[in-house]
Amino acid sequence: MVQSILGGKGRVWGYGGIIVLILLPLFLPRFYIYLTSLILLYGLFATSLNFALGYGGIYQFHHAVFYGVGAYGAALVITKTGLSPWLGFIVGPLASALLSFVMGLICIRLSKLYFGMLQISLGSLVWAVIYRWYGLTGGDDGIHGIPMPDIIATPNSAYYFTLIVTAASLFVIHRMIKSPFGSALQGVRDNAVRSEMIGVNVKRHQLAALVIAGFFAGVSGALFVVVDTTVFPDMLFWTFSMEVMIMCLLGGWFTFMGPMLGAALIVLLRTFISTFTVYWALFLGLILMFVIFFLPDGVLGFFQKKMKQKN
Amino acid sequence: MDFIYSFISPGFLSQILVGLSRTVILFIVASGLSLILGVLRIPNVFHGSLYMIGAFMSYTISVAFGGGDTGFWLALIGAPIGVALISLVIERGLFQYLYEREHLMLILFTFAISLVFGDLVKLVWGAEYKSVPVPQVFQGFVSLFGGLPFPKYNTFLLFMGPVVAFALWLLVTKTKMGKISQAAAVDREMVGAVGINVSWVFATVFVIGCLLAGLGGALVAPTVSVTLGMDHSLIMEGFLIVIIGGLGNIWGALLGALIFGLTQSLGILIWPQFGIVFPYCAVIVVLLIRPTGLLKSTW
Amino acid sequence: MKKTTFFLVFAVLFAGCFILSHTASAANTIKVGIVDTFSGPASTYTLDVLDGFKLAIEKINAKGGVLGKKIEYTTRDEKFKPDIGAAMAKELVLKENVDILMGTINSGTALAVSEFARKEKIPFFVTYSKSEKIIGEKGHRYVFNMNENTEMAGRAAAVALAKKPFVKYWIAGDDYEYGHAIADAVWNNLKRLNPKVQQVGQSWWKVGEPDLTPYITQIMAAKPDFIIVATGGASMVNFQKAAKATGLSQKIPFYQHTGTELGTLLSQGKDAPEGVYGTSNFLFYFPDTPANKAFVDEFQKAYKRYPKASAIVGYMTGQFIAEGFKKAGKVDKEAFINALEGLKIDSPVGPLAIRACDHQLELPTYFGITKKDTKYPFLVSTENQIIAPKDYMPTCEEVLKHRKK
Amino acid sequence: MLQVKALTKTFGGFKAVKDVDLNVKKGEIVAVIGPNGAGKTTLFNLITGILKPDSGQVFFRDQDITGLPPYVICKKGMTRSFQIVNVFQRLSVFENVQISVMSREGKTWNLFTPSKKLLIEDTDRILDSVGLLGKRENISGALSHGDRKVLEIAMALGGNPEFLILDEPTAGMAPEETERCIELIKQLSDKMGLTILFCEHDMELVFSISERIMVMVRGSTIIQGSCEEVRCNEAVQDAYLGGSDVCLM
Repeated sequence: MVQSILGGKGRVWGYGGIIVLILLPLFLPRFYIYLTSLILLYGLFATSLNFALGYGGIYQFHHAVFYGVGAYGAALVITKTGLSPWLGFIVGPLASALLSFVMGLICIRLSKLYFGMLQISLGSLVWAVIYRWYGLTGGDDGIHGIPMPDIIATPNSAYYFTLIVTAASLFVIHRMIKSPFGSALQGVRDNAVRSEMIGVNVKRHQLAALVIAGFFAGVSGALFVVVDTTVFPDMLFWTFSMEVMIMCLLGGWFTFMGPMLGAALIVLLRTFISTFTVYWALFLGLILMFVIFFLPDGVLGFFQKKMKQKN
Repeated sequence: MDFIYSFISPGFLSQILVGLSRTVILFIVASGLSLILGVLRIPNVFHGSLYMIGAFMSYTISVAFGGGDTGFWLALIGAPIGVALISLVIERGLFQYLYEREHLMLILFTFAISLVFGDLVKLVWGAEYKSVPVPQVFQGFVSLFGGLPFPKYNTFLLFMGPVVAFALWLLVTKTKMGKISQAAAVDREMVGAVGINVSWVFATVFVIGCLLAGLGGALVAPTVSVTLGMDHSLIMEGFLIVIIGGLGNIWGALLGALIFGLTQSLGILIWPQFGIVFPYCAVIVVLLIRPTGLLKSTW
Repeated sequence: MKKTTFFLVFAVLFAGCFILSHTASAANTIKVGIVDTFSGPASTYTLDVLDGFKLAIEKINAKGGVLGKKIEYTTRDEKFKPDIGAAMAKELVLKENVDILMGTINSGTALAVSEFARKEKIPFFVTYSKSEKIIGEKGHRYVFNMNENTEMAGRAAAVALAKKPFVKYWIAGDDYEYGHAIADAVWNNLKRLNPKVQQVGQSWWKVGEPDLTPYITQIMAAKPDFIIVATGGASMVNFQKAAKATGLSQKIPFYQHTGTELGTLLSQGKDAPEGVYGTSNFLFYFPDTPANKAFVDEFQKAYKRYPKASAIVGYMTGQFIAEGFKKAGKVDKEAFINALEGLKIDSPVGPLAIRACDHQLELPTYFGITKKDTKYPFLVSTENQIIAPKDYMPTCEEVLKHRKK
Repeated sequence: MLQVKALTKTFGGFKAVKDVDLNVKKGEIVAVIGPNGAGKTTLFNLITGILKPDSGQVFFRDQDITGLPPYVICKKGMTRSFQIVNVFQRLSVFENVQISVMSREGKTWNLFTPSKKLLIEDTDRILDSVGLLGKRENISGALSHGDRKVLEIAMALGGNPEFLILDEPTAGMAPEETERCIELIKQLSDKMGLTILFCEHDMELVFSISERIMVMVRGSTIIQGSCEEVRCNEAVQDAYLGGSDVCLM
């Protein structure tokens, strides 16, 4: 079984981590609080992708679409309607889930690479709509300075909001992975034909997994709006989807916390490599190649394996 | 009214011709992609980077020989070979150890290489736009029906398309190499079992596929400004073409490129503002009707 | 055991962050943080902004700096991605403690950074983004636009085109915000200045479209008198190449903003089409004033190339930063901004001022036509006509009415 | 219990299965034999819904199940194992079988109850019955070949089937493992009263446990009958067994 959170003492680590994260604003400068918020929401985004990709074995190539739709959904509700911003944070993820359902229905009958490619072309259409619907979405300039409710308007409160939502979402996702549905999904990933043969409706389970993944991607998109108060069409561009897959891979895509770790690594690497060279993509690419070559299970996967060998 | 007018105008035929010359570039690049996908099962994301490198190399060679006609012809031969050499190094150095990995890993690996190439190209060639002059013979245009101009260079492209297609056909069906690679595409254990060095077959196919990317870059260079980032716009189109044509099927790549090139150029005629969405709609329609592409996929 | 290793890795990472964060600068400098796209097709412009800026501050620092402080700068490459750009701006302000932000060619990033600058009260100089929203709809006290925006470029072109005899216009361009904004600005103002003009059609292609021939043949079939081409970046060149190859440039005249500019013409060498109408805000050979010549010589000496229009933007930004602090008399951001409002400097293109009401730099535009020149291995802009700021800039009221209350 | 009527399947001109008829009564053990490429696996795939037949019909307990998707057929009480090992590689032995049991119980849409609290006894009982209880926590991808084959059968049992199809259950097994497997199959039939349809190359096995045999060659049925009938049939001997002495055994 895929070990949940860092092996047997997972719970201890989890609580410890949460306490550290809660105390973080007391001693970290503001920039790092912002950075940690970003890591958390990217981590949630990557985890949602991993739900479909690592646990469901679905080639979700264009996951960024749901992230972007969640963000745009929230941003549009806040800026274009007079409704409560909190409603926006609900509408965004729901819009993502709905889109995920529709795209899933269309794509699900294809397998693997074809699935991924059809998804990329459909996703690119969504991107194109957002990119050129100037009246509504502000086109390629995006929407800026989205007003936030006072209670989450400061960096620290935005951080806590992100932390709470991320932790709650991760808890729910983890619960789902450990549920019968999660087991069946992993069965489908390992062997779809076999799953059918023991009575599992493969397509329907995959579709459900896609909707769940889309929903949580939307949640992380809405969190981005909270943290950065801006949205851009780039959030839906296919290269961003690649980056998120890289996060999953880097951290370990058969582990639960791997994507979070991957997100942390990518954000930190990007931030600190870019302070001394403009060629940060070059280094990122090299590191990535290294990881794929030597740590195919990702960083966390690698350590888990080592741990298991020890035991 | 405009709609009907646009159809009966002489622009229609010239639009088709122009669409066809675009098809040629797309075909050359996509067939390389398809070849690699079919035989090696690698969705090669840095194929676009190789196309870009092909264009930059063609600039360098053309400038080294004074920017004239000789420069152009040498570039047309030299740039693809240069790209092929790069790809040989990558295949022997990296890919041959990765063939058994999952597709997802390979996609991300090739994406990582494309990140590296993106920055390397900037390090080598700088940020300045580059331009390869059109050779003397192909400067200017010929007049078509109704006096509409058609660039001479595009006629050259129209000529090159069938040449490349024919060469590929020869390679795939008439050479031993081609037959082995076809067999390997279907069942690689079997080919290995009969004592053929599959590793080198794969290397050769990979290099030929990449050579096509370089050739595409060299051919397109005189018609556009050679810039960083020209890889990104192309690679997506390349993949979509391969998908609608049928993975690994070279003729599928041809068909896909035709659909892509023509829907685009005719789309412009029908609805100028939204000409660009037509190819994407075509992709979706094709995949909804034939989920695994138009022609038989080797997968 | 491995858990410990794992924990150590994390500890080292975080420790690294701390060390890096606490190497923040000594206080005796004025720090400028530059976020821009230094890779991809846009870098051909942004690197000139950077080099122009470097040239200006090196000169200032050589004379002892401003108020006894040297000007320092640090750069970040945002890869044309607004989310990364915004994060980098935050990093520069919150971690590197920069006093001033500068950049970027990407309007999305510029707007995002501008929003952040407003919250943090950090002066932000927009150096090559041309969105009119920057000082219009989204303008505020802390943002300054150091180059022309789409509305200005469009008005300048309209001023010149209104005097031409063309009636039937076609509009074509890159299908993104910038393309549409330029096209709309030219067309709306042209229509206002010359009500006789009529539009016969439009075509838009996606950004980065390599081969524009199909669009051009379609336009030629419609036989307009004149084409307004709203392209940016690499597609400036792509369009000119296709125009040359199809003979469009000999048959139907067309206009491109920055079409006569070195950034567009340099790479094409002698192969660029002649007779292209264009506007530009800087030409290194025009006007032939000592100030311009001196700047071009310095730039050439330092970087072994001719400066493009973006170079002057960087250079002037450096001048304005120095002069602003000099006038303010202290390193205080509010005083600095007050000083900048209405500040006039002597730039290579003559005396320039930042308008107090909207923080837009007032600069002249040159309208010209491309032509071969024996002096240079590329085409130059000829028949240049100077359009002075007062003739084409939107009024303060026009700009400020876009701002939200 | 199972009736197959004139089933035909063509792959691009090649008739993999042509006009096959097959009858299996409740409680029987029926073997399908035939040389490699005779179409045995294809036949099984057609019956279990993995492939859709070009023509012909499949009746299961007098219901037409032709062309139904596998998961529906499974719910009706028919399930199978595979020739090439088809287990959930990354999951533990326990989880492999548990998923099957959960699927039977219709629990796979339960999103929030932790799996580890569900249906433990049922699962353990099945593991016990096939002798895998001791390896419950092992990752199935790391099991020995024989164990994985047995796990296959355990997974099939998880669905609590009445009708079990086994595709070469002992292929690739070591002799003592084969022994164990034969015991298992006999037990399934005797104690649990399962109807079993299987195919196999090991003639020893076939003749020792099956009650009736169907012989397939190049996609068609040559004969269907009791062991003796098959053993003495000349066509079978020519095509397959290759010696007339066998009949006398």
